[in-house]
Amino acid sequence: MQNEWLYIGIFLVFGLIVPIVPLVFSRLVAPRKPNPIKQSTYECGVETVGDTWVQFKAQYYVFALVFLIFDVETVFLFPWALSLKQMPLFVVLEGVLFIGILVAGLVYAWRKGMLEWA
Amino acid sequence: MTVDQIIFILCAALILGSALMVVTTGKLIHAALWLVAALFGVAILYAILQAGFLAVVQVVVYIGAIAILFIFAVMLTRREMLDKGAQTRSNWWLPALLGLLILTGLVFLIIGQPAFGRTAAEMPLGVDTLRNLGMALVSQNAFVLPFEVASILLLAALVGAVFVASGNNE
Amino acid sequence: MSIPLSWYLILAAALFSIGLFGVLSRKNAIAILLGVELMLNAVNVNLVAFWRYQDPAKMAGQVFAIIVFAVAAAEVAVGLALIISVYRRRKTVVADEIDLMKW
Amino acid sequence: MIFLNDPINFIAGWMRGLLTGWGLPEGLTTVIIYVIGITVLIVFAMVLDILLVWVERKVVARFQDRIGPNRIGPFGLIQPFADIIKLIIKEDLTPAGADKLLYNLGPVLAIASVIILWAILPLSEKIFGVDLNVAVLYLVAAGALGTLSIIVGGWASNNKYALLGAFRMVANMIAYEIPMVVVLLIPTILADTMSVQGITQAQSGMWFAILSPLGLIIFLISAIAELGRSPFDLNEAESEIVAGFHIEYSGMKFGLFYAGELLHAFTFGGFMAVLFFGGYGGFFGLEKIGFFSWLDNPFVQALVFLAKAMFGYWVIMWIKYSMPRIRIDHMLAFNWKFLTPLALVVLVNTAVLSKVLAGLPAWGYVLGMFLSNIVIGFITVEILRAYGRKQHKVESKLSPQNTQNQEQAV
Repeated sequence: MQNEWLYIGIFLVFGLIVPIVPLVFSRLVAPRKPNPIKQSTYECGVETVGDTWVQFKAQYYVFALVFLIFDVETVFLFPWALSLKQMPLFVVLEGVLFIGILVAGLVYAWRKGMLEWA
Repeated sequence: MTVDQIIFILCAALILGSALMVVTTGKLIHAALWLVAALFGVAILYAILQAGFLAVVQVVVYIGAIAILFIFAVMLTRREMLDKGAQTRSNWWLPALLGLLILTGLVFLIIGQPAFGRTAAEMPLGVDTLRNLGMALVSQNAFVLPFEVASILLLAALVGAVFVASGNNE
Repeated sequence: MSIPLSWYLILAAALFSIGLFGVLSRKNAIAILLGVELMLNAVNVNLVAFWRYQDPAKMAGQVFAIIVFAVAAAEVAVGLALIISVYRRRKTVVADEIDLMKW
Repeated sequence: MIFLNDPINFIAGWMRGLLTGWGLPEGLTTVIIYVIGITVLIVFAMVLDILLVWVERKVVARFQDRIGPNRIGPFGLIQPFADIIKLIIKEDLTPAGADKLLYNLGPVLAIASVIILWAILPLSEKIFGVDLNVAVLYLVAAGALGTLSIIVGGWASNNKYALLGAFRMVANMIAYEIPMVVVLLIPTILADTMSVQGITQAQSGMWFAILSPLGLIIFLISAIAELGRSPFDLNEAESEIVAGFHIEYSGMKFGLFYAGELLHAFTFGGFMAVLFFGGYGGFFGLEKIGFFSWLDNPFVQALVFLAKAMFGYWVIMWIKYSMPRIRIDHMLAFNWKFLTPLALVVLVNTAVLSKVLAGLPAWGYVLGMFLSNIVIGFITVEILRAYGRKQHKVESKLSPQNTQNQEQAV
């Protein structure tokens, strides 16, 4: 168990090193002649107007919110799924109830029109 | 000093350093990203504690969902506080003092308990933590009630948040 | 596993204190919630550490840690929804300026 | 012969003997062996990645009735290496106002989130990185890092298009993560384990693709969305936001995003093979017959796995080059109003049936699972058809002006 996570840890470190190598190499051999025009923000040749921080639709937030709740729900379902084989049928129904309660939330958001992109 | 302890100290340094950046850094988006680093450190801690499921769940829920939600919220409310001016209150030393006070108190409490100085026993062989967790969550003489109540809590949060966020309820 | 339990507890205490400092010292409401997240994580570290050091066969520690995940998710969802809702009407996320209920 | 039957353990055992012979401590030996194994695995993945560039370009050329790269080397095989040299010696621009550290972190995280998936990919029964008991969730966790890389890259570029592209991409990825995670529960329930080795071995008699065809379809759709490939590539809708979150990236940093996308697609093809097509095995018991016993050889298994993964990758490419881009409101509605409820229904169905049918003989179990999926699929299609008819009526009543207004709400 301990060794598995040690392996994952080393893998993660290497996974971060591998992409850095070509970046460093590129840094060494590639030319670097920056000038203000090259470095200006690319918007199809049109001068940038105002701040990058255009107002975003609040709708993005609502979808992220529904996602968060369902993400946590599925996390609860994984232990449940692993216990199915050993436990009686009743346990399946517990999980179904769990899912059903959350689907009620999805239905509410749907009826409230929060799943529309408008 | 063993390898375990060195890994733990590095991990603790990552967590505490990132946590300090979370509460002091000026740009909110950086604070949110430092929070990701701190939470990742906590995930490593879970892995060291041999709670693999929680380590992965920590990444999935905190980094994959909660941190994203924070970043979205920062971006949605950015206009007003353009990260200019002081981000902390003028009397920030008062909370700092309180935090230090609580920390010293807790550390004294913990060091004073000899029971806390022991190291963990080896993980008993043949114990499938993951399956035990599943069984505990659904068996009736264990935690099935919290399991179902959690779903009701999540439902309430979803309904409440959607209601508040929808904004057309004046 | 040559790490004493107290190391975890001290780490959690430090994380909790830093989170508390963040909650009390920040002006921005979102930053306050970031501090709350740190505090919740400190609690979780304690729960998992006690699970591992007491009896790994009893799952109470892990179960409660998962419940804390659910609570954290609910808190963030509702908290941020409130902040965004207030921001839309009052154009501010500074906690001190959201004072309509004070009077 | 030992090498042919169990190459990794053979080499590891030999090296362990060698290193401890030199007087190194046990723990350090383990770490050194891990490091060497990881290096080999990652180098293999990266070389494969370079070849995928060639495969992708050849296949898209065929779809578009072209020949594709054919100048450098036989069949243009050297082309991707030339591309890499070009990318490396290109000037690497950092836009003014970019957040330098985060700007560089974006592409690194993007490819790291893919590479770490190879730690759990079971190439064969004996050739694999590590057999985690939470492997299925690990797949989701790596996806979380990928989401983060996109939002970091898009934000740090300090560009409106990049930020908009990042927002869209993240909305897309997190939306389709839900059906994906729900569908990942289905192999977990069927195999009664989250480890990929366990899931593969549970399929030695019957693929999960047959037990749960709907699960496979949902997994494929949400995998494509997770990859941000067409038809879900609205993050880089050229006509609106040019290139999306990586618009400002040039040179090798762009190359990393590109390479990450290709490797990601192939890796998901591999996971599709593991979760639904029996991975390196799944010969329906054929390997137990004496004549076919060579199918158990680790190298043969690895070849079978890579072939299945390549098939999955090809299907993803096939869809990419045949489908037009989906609009963001359609994309979100399709996920939340159709795919997520369907995934939950399939999950409940699988959970209940796996319990109810457990007593039946194997053929009854398989038939029951398969038929239930067909019934659910049929009902879904009927509901969709009824909805489509209704929508058709509503839209034919609307004047052309109204339809135009709808078009504008992007």
